[in-house]
Amino acid sequence: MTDPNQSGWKPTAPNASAYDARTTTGNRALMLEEPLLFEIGSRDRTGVDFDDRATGPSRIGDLARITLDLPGLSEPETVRHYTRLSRQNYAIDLGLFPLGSCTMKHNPRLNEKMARLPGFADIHPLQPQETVQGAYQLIDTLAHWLIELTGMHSVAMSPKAGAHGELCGILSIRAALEARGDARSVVLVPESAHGTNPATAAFAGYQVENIPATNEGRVDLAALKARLGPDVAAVMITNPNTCGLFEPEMKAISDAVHAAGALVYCDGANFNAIVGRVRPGDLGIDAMHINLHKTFSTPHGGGGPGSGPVVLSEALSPYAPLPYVERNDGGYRLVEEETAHEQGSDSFGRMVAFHGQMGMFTRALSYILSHGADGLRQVAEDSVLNANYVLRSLEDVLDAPFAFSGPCMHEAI
Amino acid sequence: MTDPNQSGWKPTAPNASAYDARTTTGNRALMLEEPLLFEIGSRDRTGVDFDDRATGPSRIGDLARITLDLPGLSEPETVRHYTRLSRQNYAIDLGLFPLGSCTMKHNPRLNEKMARLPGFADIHPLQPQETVQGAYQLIDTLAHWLIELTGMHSVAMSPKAGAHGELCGILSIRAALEARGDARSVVLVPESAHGTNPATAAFAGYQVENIPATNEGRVDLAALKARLGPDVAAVMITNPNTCGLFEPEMKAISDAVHAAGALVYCDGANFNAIVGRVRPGDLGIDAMHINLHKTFSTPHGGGGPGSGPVVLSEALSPYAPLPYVERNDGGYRLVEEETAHEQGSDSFGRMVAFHGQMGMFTRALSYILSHGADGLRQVAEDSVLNANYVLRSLEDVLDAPFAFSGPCMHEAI
Amino acid sequence: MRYLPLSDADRSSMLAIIGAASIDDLFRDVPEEARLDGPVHGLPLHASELSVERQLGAMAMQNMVAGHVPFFLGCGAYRHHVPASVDHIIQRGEFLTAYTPYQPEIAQGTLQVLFEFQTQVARLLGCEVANASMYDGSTACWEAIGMARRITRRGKAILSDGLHPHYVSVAKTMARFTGDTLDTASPTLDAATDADRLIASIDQDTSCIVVQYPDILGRIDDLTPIADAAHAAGALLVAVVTEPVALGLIKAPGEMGADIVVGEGQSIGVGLQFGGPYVGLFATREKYVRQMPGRLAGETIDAEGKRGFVLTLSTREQHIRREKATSNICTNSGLCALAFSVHMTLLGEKGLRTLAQINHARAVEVANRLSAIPGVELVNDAFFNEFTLRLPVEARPAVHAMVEKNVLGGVSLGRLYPGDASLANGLVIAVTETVSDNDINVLEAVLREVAQ
Amino acid sequence: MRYLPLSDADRSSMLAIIGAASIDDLFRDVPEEARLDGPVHGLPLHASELSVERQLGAMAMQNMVAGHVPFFLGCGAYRHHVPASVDHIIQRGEFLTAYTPYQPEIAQGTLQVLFEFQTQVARLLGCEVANASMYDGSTACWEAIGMARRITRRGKAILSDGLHPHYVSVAKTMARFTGDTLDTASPTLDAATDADRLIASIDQDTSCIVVQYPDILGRIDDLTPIADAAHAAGALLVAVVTEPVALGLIKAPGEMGADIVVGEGQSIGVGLQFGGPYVGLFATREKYVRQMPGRLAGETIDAEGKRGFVLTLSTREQHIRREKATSNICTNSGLCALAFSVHMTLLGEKGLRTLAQINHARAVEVANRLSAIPGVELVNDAFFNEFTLRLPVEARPAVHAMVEKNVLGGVSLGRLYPGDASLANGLVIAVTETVSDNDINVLEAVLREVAQ
Ligand SMILES: Cc1ncc(COP(=O)(O)O)c(C=O)c1O
Ligand SMILES: Cc1ncc(COP(=O)(O)O)c(C=O)c1O
Repeated sequence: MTDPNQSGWKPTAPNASAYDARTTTGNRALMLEEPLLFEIGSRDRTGVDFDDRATGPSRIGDLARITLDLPGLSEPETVRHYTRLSRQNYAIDLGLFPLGSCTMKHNPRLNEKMARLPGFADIHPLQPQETVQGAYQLIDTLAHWLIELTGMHSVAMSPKAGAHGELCGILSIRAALEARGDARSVVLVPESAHGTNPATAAFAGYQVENIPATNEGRVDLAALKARLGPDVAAVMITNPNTCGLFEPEMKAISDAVHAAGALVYCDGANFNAIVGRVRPGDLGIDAMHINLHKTFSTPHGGGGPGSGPVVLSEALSPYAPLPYVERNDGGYRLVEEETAHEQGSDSFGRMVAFHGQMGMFTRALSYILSHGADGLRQVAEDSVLNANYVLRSLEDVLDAPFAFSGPCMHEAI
Repeated sequence: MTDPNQSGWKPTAPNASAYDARTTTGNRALMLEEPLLFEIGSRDRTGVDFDDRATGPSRIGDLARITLDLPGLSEPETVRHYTRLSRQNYAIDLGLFPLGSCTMKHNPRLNEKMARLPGFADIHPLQPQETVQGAYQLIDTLAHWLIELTGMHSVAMSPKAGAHGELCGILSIRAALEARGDARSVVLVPESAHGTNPATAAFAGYQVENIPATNEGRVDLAALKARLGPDVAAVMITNPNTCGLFEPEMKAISDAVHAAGALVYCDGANFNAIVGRVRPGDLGIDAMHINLHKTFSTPHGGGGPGSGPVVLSEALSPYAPLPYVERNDGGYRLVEEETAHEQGSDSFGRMVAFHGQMGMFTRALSYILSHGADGLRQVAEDSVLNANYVLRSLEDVLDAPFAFSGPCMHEAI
Repeated sequence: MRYLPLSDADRSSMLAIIGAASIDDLFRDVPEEARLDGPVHGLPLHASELSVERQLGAMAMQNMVAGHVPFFLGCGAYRHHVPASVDHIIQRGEFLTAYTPYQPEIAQGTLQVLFEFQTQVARLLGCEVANASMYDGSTACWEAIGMARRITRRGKAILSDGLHPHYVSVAKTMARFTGDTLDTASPTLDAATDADRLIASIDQDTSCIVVQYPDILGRIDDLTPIADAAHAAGALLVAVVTEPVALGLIKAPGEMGADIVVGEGQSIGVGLQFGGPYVGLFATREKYVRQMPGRLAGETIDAEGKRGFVLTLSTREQHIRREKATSNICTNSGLCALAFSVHMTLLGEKGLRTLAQINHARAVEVANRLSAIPGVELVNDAFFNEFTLRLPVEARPAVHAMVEKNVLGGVSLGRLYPGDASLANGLVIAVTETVSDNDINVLEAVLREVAQ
Repeated sequence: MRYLPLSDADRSSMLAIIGAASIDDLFRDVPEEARLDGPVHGLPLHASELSVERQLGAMAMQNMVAGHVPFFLGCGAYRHHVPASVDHIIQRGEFLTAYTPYQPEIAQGTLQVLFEFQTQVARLLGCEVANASMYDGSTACWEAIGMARRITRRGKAILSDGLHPHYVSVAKTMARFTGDTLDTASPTLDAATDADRLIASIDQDTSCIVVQYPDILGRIDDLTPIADAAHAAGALLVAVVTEPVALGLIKAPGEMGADIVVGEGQSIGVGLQFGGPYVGLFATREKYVRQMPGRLAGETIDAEGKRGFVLTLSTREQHIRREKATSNICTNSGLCALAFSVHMTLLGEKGLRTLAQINHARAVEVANRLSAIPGVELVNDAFFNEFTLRLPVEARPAVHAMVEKNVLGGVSLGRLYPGDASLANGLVIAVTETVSDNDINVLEAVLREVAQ
């Protein structure tokens, strides 16, 4: 894919090779070790100046702080400390990340630029609604495209990451079941699921049981059907799954789950492989979180911040968390505890202060608009193509247990 | 100077050392080699999208370009290529630069932020003057402080780097001599001077002759006096000099040069060591360039862009290059060829299109205001202190030829 | 499609190598009816950077930018000046685009940063150990309540009426599903906190007392009596700090006996960002570390005997313990923790103290000037950089009236506690170092008008 | 003093080690009368970032930002959209804060970038070799004239009347001191360039013909006849390109026989910046490389046999040859060259061609619409993205009148050639991809008004 330019290339410095200072160009001198901040900083050093300002009488009573002991560095030392530390990381900007269940993708700098527009970066979450109409519009616009891309009925924007989105989905499910007076106690989770799935279900007060998998790395539909019953609240499925395979019987799974009075949660961490090509809403799914930091190119940042909006089916939509943005004739407004009821919401409540990860919404929308309908579809296609290409290329060399199970979607084992 | 924090430091993870996965933390995997763009790019790949737009009939006659052959990369590939390349550089942000005659100093990010304000970065040099009053104000303000800091009469802002500033100074000198009908043919330059000094003098049509140095690494005043005569147009002196020493007899040198009808050019590349403590104007200097990329913290950028404003004595001021900014009651205006004469300018002409390195002016002013009068003085003091400290520390180890000549100013040999 | 390296030629040759006739072939596991055959409905085709900038720029223009007007909002998010070098560092690709540091060999940068961050947080909050961050203050607060339950094996938490109402809401949501009992109340416009009520409510079922410091009205009070009372009853004290800059001036909760101290770190390094991403701070006593949620970076020795850093005590976490984990949190707020840490390094103790002093001095000045307006009363006795006024009129319409005059003049308690008439005249005003003299003059003039 | 790492304690202990009683001691070589004993007159004390931002922000606010209004200025500086990743890359500390690459072991990044830049420039301009950059187009133009003198050992340069008047001024300034003779003229508002005059002027003293392409009025013309005539007389053709984007659509000067091609690279990657820093492009034939000014990066092999890059042919340069150097240039435009190279890499041939096509199509559309305004005539026959109109009124006041309506509607020839009545009605309009449909509508409406 990166063939040398066929037209040939020629150095512009004709006599360059005649140069005879034969030094070593290897960058050995550039391998840096860095001491701890606490070894180089000191309490009386600082990298921030303030304009002198007389201090008046204090109003803190007898609460004055005595010890603090935070080391400081001057600005140049600080920049150096962190620049040197950064060089001990590997990252997407340095090369490929052929990684496990996380989609690690290019983080466009346009996104960073957009998120830093003062109109997004420098507004307060409690500003009067008339002063943040553009922010609501951004959230509503992103929400609209997430709904369109997934074919679902609504989306809860406030969850702060994937696991938080799972919690949102499972709490919606429990609220819906409670609303119909149906107390169920078990959530089924495949053994291969990401650790957040069982942890979430347990947090929401459910017992967690395994869903058996077939030899091909897929959900064993027959075994699942056998297990379903009045005690099962929900089934959590990862699709495309953690083995990189699409569950071909997804619709049948959903139908079976629904027939048993339970609901379907889909872990959408791998949505990247099907975005624009497949709509989870067409597969009978009731709730699915979308990791904006995976599928929609917001940066992973060495472990966050993420953002995990959850798309919901019509059945779950009334229970979505507060607050949410609603468009009306005059503009946009935020639905909070105060007005939720008038709006027909049976929300299970608030998951977080304020509105969720605005900074990530901006980046994700920037990415969606950049790619457009054609680009997003191409993303899925290229990701599946790359994964299958790597799989086939490695087949002879390595043992690929699921290689004959079907095309892989975004990753391969 | 970087003693460990005396108050002691304690890891927050108490059982950390019990962790037993003993991998190597060295960042060997982070040493990257990078192929040439021409080896990885191709003509049909691009990292820029355009919105589709129908093209109409062309107005280029028969000049259509056939071959072009420029390799392109997608955006992620581009970011990676340059990120990986960058890691093969050493830089101020990674550590000290104990370098020769160039002052390499911290480049504050505040400067970068200021230079990117749309009001500075996104204005055109030929915009009508009423639409760029703030830009002229910035230039005028920086000019004001450069004049104050040097104690000179005026400053020419347009030179693009130090060497260009030298040219500006020498051309001012030649213009002044010509104006008094005094054709002189020689410029004296010390052997230790930076290569740009003789090159500049030669470019301006002068013969270059050496000024002899004493054993202590300073100008030999007696020898200089002996050489001065009606053929000498100017003397170019670096002060503090390239050996890191201040010329204690600078005033005597200037007086001797002036007495012989010649003018004094000072290479101000090392001004950092005396800024805020010594004013070159008090030493009889007629022209001196200031490397904003050395003394005033604008980034070196791997070799530019620089900026080389030249401060001028009263004798040389009328010959300063065009254009320049002038403050008047109603605001600021640009003096160009059109109005130069009314303004009493005998300018030797224009050195460059437009107004010089605006982007560097913004950064330099940001730096000057940040440091303020107290900070700039401290810069000089700390730089001299550091240099002498290093000199004394190395004395026992190395041979320091000029160690007994006097305190060094900013660097040591 | 600037983000995609493959050309059509690449795609064809790859298909050939895979042995697939078309891309559709690779999607054959997807049932026909779930395959989209056209582009997503209504979404335009790919767009240039310029076009995206125009579309998003138009939205951004609809918002009133805090930095463009006199601005006095707080209540859990504070506008502080963040040095330019912070934003530079967090944009370095090696930090921005790094993965979670599961592979320590290629993540020493992130790991050392987290290690340093933890120590900074622990010292700031006055605790022994801190984790590598939570989503934000509100979720950290809930996690602290859950942790207190695990430690005490008791299910009742008593929440101070000074706790941010959003934090209370989050806790209520979660408690509904976990079965915890929460004892909550609305604040009163009074200089005294509800410390007495809290202490009186402690019983043998109480897992913890949760207090905010400074609280939602900006009040500050010694936490020692509450801590002593809680400890005497076998309960814990959880303290919530939404304005960490305060701890440059006033005692840390950990110093006053709090067992778990959580906070919203946004004030330092992160910026307003309309509410997120922020960074949750979480610190506690060393003896409770195994009940702590979230990631923890620790020091170790590598194969060559060199110091290195790893994620440690992972048996608390979901990726090892699955349903038995202390929390389901995975991705946290890494990059915001970096921003916090860089800003805190720049400040150091000296800078943080000065910053806190300036905030306080400005706030005292503003409180004095505004409470001199006829009919306007200062509720607080003690405060840091935020205080509550009782207006002679309802505060919510007053805030909107100030917007008409291009002033963002505080948060009305009517917004936070809708329907509570006793709070309707309350206006919470935060004053930071970013407030200029002119801003204060304008606010005073405008408030004088709307308070009539 | 956030930029200074030393504390007062550090300073005292260092003084002690040096054996100096005070800092003043270290300045003892400075004569008393030249020592400032107080702070610099009038300069305030050190200031916070916030304060600096306010002061500079207030100045920035006084300017009319190109991106905020319909904008049509060109004449040597063009407003193109620069991808966000360009600015990100040039801000990486390893590029931004690197020194001149004199030590190749620690500067391979910069050196490889320059090497790639040179090849990109050479290909773009249609030449064999390019250098590592000059200050800008105007100084590169003068250096080309000097180089032609050195190559031909002749002292007369014939400058086209289509050469940017600032470039002519710079050349005149320099020629005054070097003794070169310049044959110059002012343009006429005519579709035809002065090719015939240039060819007719060539004589045995002519070192070079200097033409701009596209020229100051936006005209483009085949350079081959001029090149042929120059070569026949032993002279060189120097071509100046101020809008390199044009070369994505129209033939390169090097392809038409130009011997030295210089240019202003600002259009690609650099931005407007009120005139600087910009980046001078300089390319020529391989046989003339030893007369070329400036730095040159070349490929070599290191001690381990690995490919590496170094500054080469330094014997042309001042730091080796001193007064015999080809130029006194030292610091050039490294970081702008990087920006140019990154943007050019992102574009590639495909992107550059599309960009050029869009520029041209937009410009043709605007030319058609404006020349339909009664009394307004299009001067150009052929053009790329810039053309000249003859207005029925003087253009200079018309431009100011447009400013009143918040439109930056072009550069008047009255500004560039003050006092030349035959040019007073000329208005030069540049149209790039950044111009929106609405911008065009507004310009048309406003020009219709002011052209009455
Ligand atoms: C399959 C899967 N599910 C859930 C998650 C949890 O998402 P987050 O880390 O954003 O909470 C992840 C990512 O770590 C994942 O890969
Ligand atoms: C002493 C001295 N003079 C002059 C210069 C030339 O300055 P510039 O490189 O900005 O042209 C330099 C720097 O290279 C220098 O160190």
